[in-house]
Amino acid sequence: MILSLKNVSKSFGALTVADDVTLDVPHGQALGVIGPNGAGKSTLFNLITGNMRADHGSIYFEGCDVTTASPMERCLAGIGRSFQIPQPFEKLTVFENLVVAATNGRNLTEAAVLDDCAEILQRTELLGRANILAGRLSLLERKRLELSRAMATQPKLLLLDEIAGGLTEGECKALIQTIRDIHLQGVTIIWIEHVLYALTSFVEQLAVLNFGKIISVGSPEQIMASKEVQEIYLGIEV
Amino acid sequence: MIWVDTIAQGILLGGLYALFAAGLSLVFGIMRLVNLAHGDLIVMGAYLILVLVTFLGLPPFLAVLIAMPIMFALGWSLQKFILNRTLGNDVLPPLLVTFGLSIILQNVLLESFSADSQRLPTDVLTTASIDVGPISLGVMPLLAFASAIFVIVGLNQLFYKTSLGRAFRATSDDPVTASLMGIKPANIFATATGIAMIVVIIASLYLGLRSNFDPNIGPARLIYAFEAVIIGGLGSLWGTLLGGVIIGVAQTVGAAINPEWQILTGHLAFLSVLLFRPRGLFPRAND
Amino acid sequence: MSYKVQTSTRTSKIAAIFGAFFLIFLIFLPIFAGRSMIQDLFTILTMLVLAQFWNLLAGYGGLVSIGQQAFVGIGAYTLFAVVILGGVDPVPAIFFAGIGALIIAIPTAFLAFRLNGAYFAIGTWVIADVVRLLVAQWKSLGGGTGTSLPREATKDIWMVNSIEVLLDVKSSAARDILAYWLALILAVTTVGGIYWLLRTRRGLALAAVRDNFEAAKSVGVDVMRMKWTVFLVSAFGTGVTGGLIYMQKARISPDAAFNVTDWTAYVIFIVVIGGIGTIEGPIIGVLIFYALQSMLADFGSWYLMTLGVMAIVIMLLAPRGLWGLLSERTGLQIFPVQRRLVSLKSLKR
Amino acid sequence: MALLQTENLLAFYGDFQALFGVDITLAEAEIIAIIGANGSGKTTLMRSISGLLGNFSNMVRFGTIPIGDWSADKIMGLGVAMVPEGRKLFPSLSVEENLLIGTYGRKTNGYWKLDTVFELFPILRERRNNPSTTLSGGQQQMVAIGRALMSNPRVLLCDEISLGLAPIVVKDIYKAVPAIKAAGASLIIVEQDIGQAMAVADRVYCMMEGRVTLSGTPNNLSRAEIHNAYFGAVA
Repeated sequence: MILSLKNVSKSFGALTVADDVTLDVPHGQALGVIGPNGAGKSTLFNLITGNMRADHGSIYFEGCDVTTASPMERCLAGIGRSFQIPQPFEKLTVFENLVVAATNGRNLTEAAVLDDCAEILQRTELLGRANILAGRLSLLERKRLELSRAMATQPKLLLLDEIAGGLTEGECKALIQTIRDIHLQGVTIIWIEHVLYALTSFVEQLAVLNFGKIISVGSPEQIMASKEVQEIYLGIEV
Repeated sequence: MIWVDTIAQGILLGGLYALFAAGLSLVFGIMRLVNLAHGDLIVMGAYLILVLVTFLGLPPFLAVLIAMPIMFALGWSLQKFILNRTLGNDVLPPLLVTFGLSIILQNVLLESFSADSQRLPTDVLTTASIDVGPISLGVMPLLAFASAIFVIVGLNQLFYKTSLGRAFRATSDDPVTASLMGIKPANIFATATGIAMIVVIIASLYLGLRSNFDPNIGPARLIYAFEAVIIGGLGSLWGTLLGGVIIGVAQTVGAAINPEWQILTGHLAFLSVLLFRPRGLFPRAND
Repeated sequence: MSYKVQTSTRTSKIAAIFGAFFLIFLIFLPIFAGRSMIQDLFTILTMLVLAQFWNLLAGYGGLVSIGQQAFVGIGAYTLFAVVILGGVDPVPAIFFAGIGALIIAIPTAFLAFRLNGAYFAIGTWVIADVVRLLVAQWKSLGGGTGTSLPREATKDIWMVNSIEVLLDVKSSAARDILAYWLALILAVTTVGGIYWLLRTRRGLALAAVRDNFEAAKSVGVDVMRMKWTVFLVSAFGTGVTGGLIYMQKARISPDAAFNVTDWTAYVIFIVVIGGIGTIEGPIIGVLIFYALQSMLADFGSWYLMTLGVMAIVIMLLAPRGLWGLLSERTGLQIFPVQRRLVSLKSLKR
Repeated sequence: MALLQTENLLAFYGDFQALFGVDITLAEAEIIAIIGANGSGKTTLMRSISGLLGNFSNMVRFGTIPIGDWSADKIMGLGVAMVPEGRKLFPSLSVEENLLIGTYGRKTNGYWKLDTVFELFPILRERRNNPSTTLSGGQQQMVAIGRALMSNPRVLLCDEISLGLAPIVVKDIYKAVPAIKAAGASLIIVEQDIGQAMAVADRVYCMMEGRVTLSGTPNNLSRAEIHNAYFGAVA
């Protein structure tokens, strides 16, 4: 088990955003997470990455307790993440964005990470834009940069937060292909997404989240067919 | 017995420092902006009162009433046309602009009033003192302390009981949503700085009556105000009064031991509070 | 297909050549330059070094301190203590000045890092004031009124009489020339050192933290270590400079050595007007500072007023300073830092 | 003459285009619903109408007045009130103060006052002096709606009222919509909960990737059409 959450909960005043969440993710799995807006999906990510500290419960990564570890320590342990709204280093070039992640995330010199960064850029089709300031990238390129930068830290677990949001169908299909390559290299992936067709064509397991609770977990076919998901997700009286 | 007297003087001095700090705390509470020229504005206020006193022949306590609208207008336009442009998440612009402002103010005052120290004319009232049991308390320091209480009660009433106060707090929480309520954040910030300048002119009055002043003493006043605000906890006015009293007492006790140690002991009191309660004694809940 | 990283540009190569020639010219300058020129150049070089270290702290590290005068003062007083009490020759004592500043920097950082933004700035100012007041109590170094370097210490400073012989000048002129050369060495090592730091992975991480604090943490950048390194390095450098400045002056007092205007206000204006967050900025800034000083020297406070107004106007209209404006329009880079990925294949063609 | 309309409305975040020429109209005493997946431009549309996002002046019109480039506080003064996505109550204000601040830019003596808002949402009367942060999600949503009503707006913009709320709570809140309409406001409701939106709206617009892909009255739009317009490609 690469990641396991045990009875994790978090609340702000009267608003509970994570309610007794227990989740186990085996090595190499591709898990999708869906749920309506405000269901607590991003909160779940922030609890795993350490940007938010759980009120109770504990989080284990590769068997060791990271509940109170800082975002930096969790990154060094092997948890990579992309932000829902891309957060590039705007005044650095695309290549430099990756070098920062690789040299700090893997604690290596610049020379040692040079080829790896170039190779990642090639895989995410950003090689031609390597020397452009990240601030001048389009939305799709910014999302590709989020992905590449997370990959540059060579994570064992990659968290994707609505990375397909706002993309056209064609752009989405190309991005899914890149994520599939990453997954084939043995990287465990947890992907929050609204664009359902992007998820269902890729993930092996799907978890449904609402009001900060995991409502159900299962194969994409089971979940999409279940009455419950139809009702709360699409709101259409089924 | 002299210890009781020293501590009493220290408490009253704390009232003056709270007056220095109240304007700083108000503006920081609303805009997260610290004006490094705050001390120099206090000194400028003292010179403004001096000008009104000498040229219009008014007593200081009347001159300050005339100076208030002038200072409000000055503060309002300073915020609207200069400081509003520096607001944003980069901490550099407001710091560097107000630092430049502090240097400009000091030198404008130097050019216009020369470097020799001045003092507002005191009369029998301002130099009198009352005997309370074994100790005698100056009327002026007592008035300063009372004014500090009055200003803090007044600001709290404004803040928590009026529609303008609601607008201040709403804009401080979330300027974007505040504009959906019909609030113009730029004008709210300008009004806040204007009100802070009115508190500043009250502080200038007591500064000018209590001791000599010259164009270069602004920065020291800023530091005392800053220490009072930090000890008290950001944005809490009553905390600022307590912070001022702690600095005032530390300074007077230090001076009683060795005159050279007055400022030093004030700083050491500040640093020790900083060491144990980094967010001050009354940190605001959502700060 | 393997790759190479390129950083230097055509302009930076040309600039490097010019820089080398100019440096050689500066080294031999004392042979023909007058004593007042040497003293002015000494001021320019020392202010440049202070500006570079403040820029490293605020421009690159995002730590706006108004307390660097503490390290100038502590550096100077450590030098005087080591020379007067320890009998060490003033020149090697300059290194101890840096050590003294470093020792004070540790508790200062420990306290000041509890505050952030504007409160960090004023916190450093308070701590500098505390250090000044403590030093003023140090009776053996002249307490509040200050003291001077003793005759026998300044008589045979290392290398001074060989300069006297070499350039046949009086010993006081020889001391100025020695101070000038030391300042030149200090300036070159500082600019070179900061430029080297910016080209290491630490420098890149520093730029990343300044650009997006949250994102930097999420890719493993150790932000606290960055802050500490930058703070201690600038404290050491500022201390060494303080030692050198007061070795040349040979006279010291707490109010002078810990003066906010001379060692912090001027330095901030130099960096802001020149261009914060660049190495070229402070260089341009110190030249403007010197030009203004010579033009307005006898107008006293008008000089400071002009600096204040210029700083505000530039901060509001061109936050990246004069160099920022210039390099934006022309793309000129004397100290390029940007790493460009170049594939070896395209290089061979 | 429409009460409020957008004409070929474009919107950009830096160099990223969010809206590609959107035309919607709102008539007097009408409720329109705007549905669409996350990132389809619904909230950008609301931010453009409310003035949080600046546009060219004639891209948004209130009656005959072009307000595309007006600031949010001026538009609010005209009588266009917004219930922002995520409620956005002011933490340092109590429930009652949050309601009162709603009248800051537009003083009226219309139907909606403190008492009438408390009648609409009785739970708020007893919680009036509590800080708004101590309320549940549903109660906070009621305060956000009440706050917008306090200025007696002619147009009420509701952005994702169902966000993070249980279905029964959403139904409870939507029960208030007829009373709001009866008091003279026209509504634009942006909603993810399609069923709820269709139940109250006179007309529906469906958006995808910054364009209106479908519009009509709820009963003549089939579920399949909405499903396609909502998701684009079939799963």
